[in-house]
Amino acid sequence: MEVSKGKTQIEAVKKDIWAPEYFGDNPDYHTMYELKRLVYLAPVEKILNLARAHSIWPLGFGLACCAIEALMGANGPRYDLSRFGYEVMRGTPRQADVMVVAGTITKKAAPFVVRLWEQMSEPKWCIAVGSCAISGGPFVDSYHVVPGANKLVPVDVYVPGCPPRPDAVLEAFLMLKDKILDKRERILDKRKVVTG
Amino acid sequence: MLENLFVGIADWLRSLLGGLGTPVEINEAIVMLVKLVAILVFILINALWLVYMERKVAAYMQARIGPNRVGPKGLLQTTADIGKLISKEIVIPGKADKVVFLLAPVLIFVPTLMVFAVIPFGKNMAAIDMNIGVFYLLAIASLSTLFFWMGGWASNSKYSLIGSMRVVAQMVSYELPLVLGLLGVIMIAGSLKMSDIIAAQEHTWFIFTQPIAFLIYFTAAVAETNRCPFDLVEGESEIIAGPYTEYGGMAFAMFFLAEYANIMVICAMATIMFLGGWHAPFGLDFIPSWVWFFLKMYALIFVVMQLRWTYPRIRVDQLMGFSWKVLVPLALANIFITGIGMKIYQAIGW
Amino acid sequence: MLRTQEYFLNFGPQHPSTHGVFQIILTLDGERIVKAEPVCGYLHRGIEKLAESRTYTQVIPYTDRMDYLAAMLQNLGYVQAVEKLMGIEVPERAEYLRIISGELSRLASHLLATGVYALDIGGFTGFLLCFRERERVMDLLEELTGSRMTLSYARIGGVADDAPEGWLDKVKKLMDDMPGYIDEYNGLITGNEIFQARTKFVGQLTPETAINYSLSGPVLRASGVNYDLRKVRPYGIYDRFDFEVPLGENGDCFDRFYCRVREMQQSVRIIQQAIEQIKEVDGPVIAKVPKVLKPPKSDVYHEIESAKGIIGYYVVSDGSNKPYRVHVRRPSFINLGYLDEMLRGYLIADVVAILGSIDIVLGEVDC
Amino acid sequence: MPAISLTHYVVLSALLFSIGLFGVLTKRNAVAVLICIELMLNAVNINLVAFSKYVTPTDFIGQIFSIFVITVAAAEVGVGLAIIIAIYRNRLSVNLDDFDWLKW
Amino acid sequence: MFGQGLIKGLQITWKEFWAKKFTVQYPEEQHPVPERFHGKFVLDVDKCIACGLCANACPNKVITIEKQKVGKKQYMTGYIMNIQYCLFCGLCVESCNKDALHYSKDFNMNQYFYRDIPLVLVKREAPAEPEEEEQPAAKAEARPKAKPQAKAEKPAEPAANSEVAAGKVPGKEGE
Amino acid sequence: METSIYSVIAFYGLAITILGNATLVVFARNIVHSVLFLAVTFIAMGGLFLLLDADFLAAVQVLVYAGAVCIMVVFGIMLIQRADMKATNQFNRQIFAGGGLVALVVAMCAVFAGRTAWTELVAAQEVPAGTVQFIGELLLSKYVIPFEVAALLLLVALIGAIVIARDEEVKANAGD
Amino acid sequence: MSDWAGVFIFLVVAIIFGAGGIVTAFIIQPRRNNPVKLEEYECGLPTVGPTWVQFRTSYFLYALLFVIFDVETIYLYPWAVKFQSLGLFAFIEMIIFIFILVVGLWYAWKEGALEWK
Ligand code: SF4
Ligand code: SF4
Ligand code: SF4
Repeated sequence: MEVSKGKTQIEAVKKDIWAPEYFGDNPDYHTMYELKRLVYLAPVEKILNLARAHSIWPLGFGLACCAIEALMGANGPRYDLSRFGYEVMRGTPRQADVMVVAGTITKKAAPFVVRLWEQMSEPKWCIAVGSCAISGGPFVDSYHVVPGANKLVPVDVYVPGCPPRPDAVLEAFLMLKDKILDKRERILDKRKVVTG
Repeated sequence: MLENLFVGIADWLRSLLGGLGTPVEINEAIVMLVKLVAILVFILINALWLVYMERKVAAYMQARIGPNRVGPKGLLQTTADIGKLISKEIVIPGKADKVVFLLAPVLIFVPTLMVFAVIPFGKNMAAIDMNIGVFYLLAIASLSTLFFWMGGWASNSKYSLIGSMRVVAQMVSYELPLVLGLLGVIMIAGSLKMSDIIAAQEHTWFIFTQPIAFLIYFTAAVAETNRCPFDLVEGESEIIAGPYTEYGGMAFAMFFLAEYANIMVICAMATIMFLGGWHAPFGLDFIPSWVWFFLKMYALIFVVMQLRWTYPRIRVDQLMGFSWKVLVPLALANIFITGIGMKIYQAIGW
Repeated sequence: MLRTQEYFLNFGPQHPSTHGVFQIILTLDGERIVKAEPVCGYLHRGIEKLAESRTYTQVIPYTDRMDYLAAMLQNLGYVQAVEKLMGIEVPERAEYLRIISGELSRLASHLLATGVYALDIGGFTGFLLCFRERERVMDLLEELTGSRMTLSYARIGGVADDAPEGWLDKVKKLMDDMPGYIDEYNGLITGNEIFQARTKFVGQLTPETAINYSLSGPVLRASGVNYDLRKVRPYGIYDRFDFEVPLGENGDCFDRFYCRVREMQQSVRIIQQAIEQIKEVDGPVIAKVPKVLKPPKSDVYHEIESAKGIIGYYVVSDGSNKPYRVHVRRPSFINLGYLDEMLRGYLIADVVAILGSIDIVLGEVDC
Repeated sequence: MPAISLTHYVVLSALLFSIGLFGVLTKRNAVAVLICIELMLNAVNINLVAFSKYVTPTDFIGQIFSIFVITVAAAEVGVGLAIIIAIYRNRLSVNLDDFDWLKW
Repeated sequence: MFGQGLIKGLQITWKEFWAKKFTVQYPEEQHPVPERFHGKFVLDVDKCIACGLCANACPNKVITIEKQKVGKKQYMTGYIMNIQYCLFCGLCVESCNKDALHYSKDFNMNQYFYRDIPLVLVKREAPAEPEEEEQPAAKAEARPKAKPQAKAEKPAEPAANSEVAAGKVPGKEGE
Repeated sequence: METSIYSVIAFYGLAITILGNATLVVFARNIVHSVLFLAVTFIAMGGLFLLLDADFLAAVQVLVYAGAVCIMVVFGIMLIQRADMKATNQFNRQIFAGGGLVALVVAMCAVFAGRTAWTELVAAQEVPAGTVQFIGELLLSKYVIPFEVAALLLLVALIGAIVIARDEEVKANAGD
Repeated sequence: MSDWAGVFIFLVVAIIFGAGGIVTAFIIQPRRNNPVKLEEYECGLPTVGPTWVQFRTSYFLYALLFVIFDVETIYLYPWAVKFQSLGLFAFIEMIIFIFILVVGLWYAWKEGALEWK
C-alpha cells in the first residue's frame, strides 16, 4: 500500500537523523521530550525561560495555505504578532526558536522539515498550524502526504483549522509562552470586541 | 551644573584618586576605565533601545503597534531578546573553521567600541580627544570589514560565503566615498581633531557649507553599516542572513549589537562633522551640550530608520556602480570645488 | 581556458522568497546565474487523485487548496466546468455573487502579490500596507462565506449562501476606498526609483516566447499580448461589465508587477458595476439541483481567468456520483516553464525579482 | 630594564625582515610569498620611522618615506596579486615550484 | 526628476507613522468574528437524529457517529469530530436537514496534546431502558473553553472509529 | 618617555606580538590564517609606530595595511583557492637552504649592528606633536616630485593590475 | 602618549567584552548535537559541491581600486589639514595628483572594471 511505503520512508528519515531517545514506540514522544527538558531545568533556567518566553522568534518557513495566515497574516497589521515580540522572522534555523509548521508536509518535503528542525539550535519549539500539519488534514488519504508533523518533529502546540484564523495562531503563541513559563492554565479574560 | 555633569564626575574621580597617592598613570588608567565602562554601558543601553525603537518605528510606519507587552510599553522586549540569545545554543558547523568562526563575533565589537573613544558626546566629553581623531576613526572602522568577512568565510556555508563576499565588496566600495566626503570638512576645519572641528562650527554648521559632502557621507555611511536600502549583506529575501547565516545565539547577538552600535557611530559622526556637534542651535545654550548632541544624533538615527522602512533594496551591481560611478566622482568634485571656493574666499576675504 | 569555478546553490525549499516550498538549484559563477533548475513537487498533495474519490460537491473544498490566495476563482472554474457538464443554469443573483466574490478574491490575490513583491525587493512597509487592505477584503469574504481564505463558496448550480445583510454596502465602501490605497502603493512601491531600477528590463519576455510557452495571466499581458478570457471568451456574465485589460510594454518584471496593480483597479471597477446591477436582481442563489449529482458520461474542459492566469478544469464523468478524472491546467505551473531561460545571466537578487513577478502559488504549481 | 633605544628597533626590524625573507625563500604558494614581501617592507618601515624619530625628529623624512613605502607596497600587492591570478588562470596553480617557465 | 519617487516614499511613510493604527490587540480586544464564521462545531443534541447525513457529506470522513440500538430506536452515544482532518468547508452543516449541527464563532481550538484535538460533541451512555429519557444536555454540550479535555471527561479513542474511516485514514495511531 | 617603564613594556609586548605573528604568518598551514595573522602583525606595527611618535603613520598603517591590503589579499585568495583549504600554505623544497640563508642574514645584521655606533646618530630632540600638519606641508613642498610620482605609480599599478587581472572577456573572445 | 594608552585600554576591554559574551553564552546554553545539526544550512537541503570555491575576479578589481584610492587618501588628509595655509601651488599640485588618479578611475570605468560581473 502506498501509504505504508511512505511511512517507512519517513521512518528511514527519522532513523538517519534522530537521536534514538526521541522516537520509539511511545507515540507521545513529544511529552517525553518535554519531560527531558523539564529535568534539564535549573533555577537559572527559570529566569532564562522568562526571557525565552517573551522572545520567540519563528523560523520563516511556510509550506502551504496556512503559512499565509499563520506567518503573514499574524504578522500583518491587524493581528501584529510583534506586540509580543514574536515577529522577528529568521530565515536561518540557527537563530529561530520556534518552527511554525504551517501547511501540508509532503513526503518529498519531510526530509527537509526534519533537517530544518534538527538544525535549529536549542532550545526550540514547534507549533503545528492547520489540519495538514496536525494530521495530514484534508489530504490524509493522499499518497504523498505525511500524516502530521508530529510524525516528524515533537509538536508543542496544535492549532486546528483550515486555515486557522490568525487570532488562533496568536493564541497558539501565547499558549507556547505559557508552556515555556510552565503555566499550563491560561486564564482568558473577557475580551472586548472591536469593530472596524 | 548639568552642562558639566560628566566632566565634573571625571574630575571628581581624578581628585579622589589623586588623594590616594597612586602613580598618575594608574590614576589616569582608572579614570579611563571608568569612562570606558560608562561608554560601554551607554552603548549597550542605546543598542537595546535602538532595536526597540527600530521595531516601534517600523511598526508605526506599517499601521501596526509594535512591541508593547514585555515591560512597560514593551521596553523590555529587547532585553528579553538578549536574555534569550545568551541562553541560546551556538551551533558551530562541523565543516567550519572553528577558531575563526568564534573569533569573528568576539572581534566584531572591538572596532566599534574603539571608535567610541574619540567621539565627544558633549563639551569636553570625549574619552580621548586625539590629534588625528577623524583619521583614527576611519582607520579603526575599516577593520570591521575583515571581521565580517571572517565570520562569513569561516562558516563554510554558501549563503555565508556569498554574504561575506558582498559585505567586503560593499564596505570597501563605500569606505572611499565616506573618506573622501569628509575631506571637504577637514579642509575647512583644518584639523583632524574632533574638538577643533566642532569648534569650527560655532557659527555655521558644515551641513550648510558642505551639503554635497553631507549627502555623500550619509549615503556612504548608511551603506557602511549595511542598512537598507543597502542591506544586501543581510538581504533576507535573497541570501537568507548573509554572513550570519550560521550564527545563532550570542554570536549572532554580537553582530546585531555591533550593527546598532555602528549606526550610533555614523550618526554621531555626522552630527560632529556636519551638524555642529554639541553646539546649540538658535542660541539655546541653557540646554546642556550633550543633550543637543543626542537630539541631533537621534534625529539622524530616525532618518536612517525611516530610510530602511521606506526603500526597497538595491541590487549588487547597482550598489557598486552607485559608489564608484556616482559617489566617488562626486566626492572628488566636491573636494575640488571646496578647494577653489576656499581659495577664492581667501583671495577676497583675507 | 579556465573560468572561475561554478558552484551550486540550493535556492529554497526553505527560503524567505520562494513563496513556499519551491526549490531552484542555481549554478552560479560568482553571483551570476549560469543555470537554474526549478524543482517542484514539495507541495504535491495529489488533489487530482483525491478528487476521484470524492463526490462532485466534495471536490469543491479541495479546489480551494490549490490557489489558496484566490480560492473563489478556483471554485468557480471547477463549478462552472461541472455545470457545463450537466447543463445547469445558474440563477442570476448567484452569478453576480460569484463575480463579486471572485473579483474580491482576485483583489486579495493581487494585493498579496503586490505586497509580497515589495517584500521580495526589500520594502517591508509596502508589504504590510498591502496586507492591511487585504485584511479588509478578507473580512468581507469571511462575512460572506465564513472562511478567510479557503472559501468553498461556490456550489454546483449557484453559491452556498446569499450575501448577508448590509454586506454589499460594505463592499461598496471598500471599493470606494480602494483607489486611494492603490495610489499609496504606487507612491510607495511603483514610483520608487530603486524599485524601478531593480525591476525594469529584468527578466524580459517577448510576446512570442510568452505565447509559445503558453503563459497566461498578467505574465502574458505584461508582454503586450491582449488576451484576457474575461474579454476574449466571456464566461458567466462578464460581458455585462465595462473594464479594460491592462497591458505592459516591455514584458519585464516591472510590467508584470504594474499590470497587477492596474488589474486591481479594473477589479474594483467590475465590483462597483456588479454591486450596482445586483440591486435589481433578486431570487434564489442556487439552482434546483439533485441532491446526488450524477453527470452524464462525458467530459468537459472549461477555463476561466484566475488571478494567476488561465485555469482550466478537465472533468471526466463516468456517470457515477464521483468524477472519473479531474485534471487542472494550473497557470502557476505553466508560467514557471520559462523560468530557467529567464533567469540565466542574471544575479541572485534578480532571481527573487523574477520569481516574485511571476507570482506563483505553490499549492497550484504542485497541485 | 634598559630604556628602549634605536638599537632595539633596528634589531626588531632585522628579525622581522629575516622572517619575511625566510618566508619568501621557502613558501610554495605565490600569495604567501607576496605576504612575506609585505612583512619585509614593513620591517623597512620600522627602520625608517625609528631613524626618523631618533636621528631627525623634526624633519619627518623617515615618516614621509615610509608613506612612500606603503604606497609602493600597496601597488606591489595589487599588481602581484593580479599577476598571480593571471598565472593561476592559465596554469591552475599558485605553486611557485611550477612557475619555472619564463614565458607562456 | 530622479529622486522624486524617493521623496514621495518618505512622505508616505511619514504620513503612515502618524496615521491611526490598524491593529486589534488580540487577547484583550478582538476583531469581530462574523456570523457565518466556520469555527468550532456545536451540535444541538436534541435536534440531531443521528441520521449520518453530515458524515456522508463530509469530504474527509471527519464525523464519527456512534449509535446504539435501544429498543427500536437508534440512540446516538457519540458524536465525535476529528477536527484534525477537517477542512472547515461547511458541507456537513449545509447537509444537515434537522439544523442540528452548527458552527460557533469560537475559533480557538488549540491544544497542547494531540489526543485532545478531536471534538467530542456527544459522549454518553445509552439509556438502559428504551424510554425516551432526555440526557442532561449540559454534559453533552460542546466544551466552552479549550481546556485539555482530559480533565472534564476522558474522551473516547477516536481511532476506535471503525464505521467510517476504517483503513481509509492512516496515521490515527498518533494519539 | 623612552625611559618610562610603560613604554619599555609596550615595546617588548609589541615586539613579541609582531615577531610571533610574523612567524605564524610563515608557518600557518592555511593561507587564510596567514592573512589573519598578517593583519594582527600590521596592527601591532601600528602600535609600534605610536611608540615612535608617528601617530598619523600608525593610523595609515591600520587603514592601508589591515583595512585594505589584507582585504585585497583575501580576495586574491578567494580567487585562487581550491577546495583543500587546510593545506594551502606549504613550504617548498628549499626550506633548509632558505633557513640557512636567513640565518646568514641574521648573523650579518648582528655583526653590522654591533659595529655601528648608534648613539652618535641620535639627536636628542622630541618629535613635535601634530605630525599630520608637518607631513602635509613637507609632501607638498620638499617632496613634491616623489609625491606626484607616487600618484603616477598608483595609476600605473591600477592600470597594470586591471589589464592583467581582467582579461576574461578578451581571452574568452580570443580563445573560444 | 596617554591618549594611546587609553586606546589600548579600549582595545583590551572590547576584546574582553566580546569574549566574555561568547563564553557566558557557552556556559549557560543548552547543547544537544547531532550530525545533521553540525552540517551547514542551505535552505534545508544538503549542500552540493564544495563551498570554498574560487570567486569571480570582479570582486578583486573592486578591492584593487579600493587599495589604490585608499592610499590616495593618506596623501589627501595631510594636505587637507594643511590646505588653508598652503599656497595656491600646493593646491594645484594636489589637483594634478587627484587628476592622475581620476585618470585611473576613468580607465577602470572604461575597461569595465566597475561593472559587476
Ligand atoms: S490545513 Fe488547510 S489551509 Fe492549512 S495547509 Fe492544509 S489545506 Fe491548506
Ligand atoms: S447533525 Fe444533522 S445530519 Fe448529522 S446526524 Fe445529526 S441530524 Fe443528521
Ligand atoms: S466542515 Fe467539511 S470537512 Fe469539516 S466536518 Fe464538515 S464537511 Fe467535513
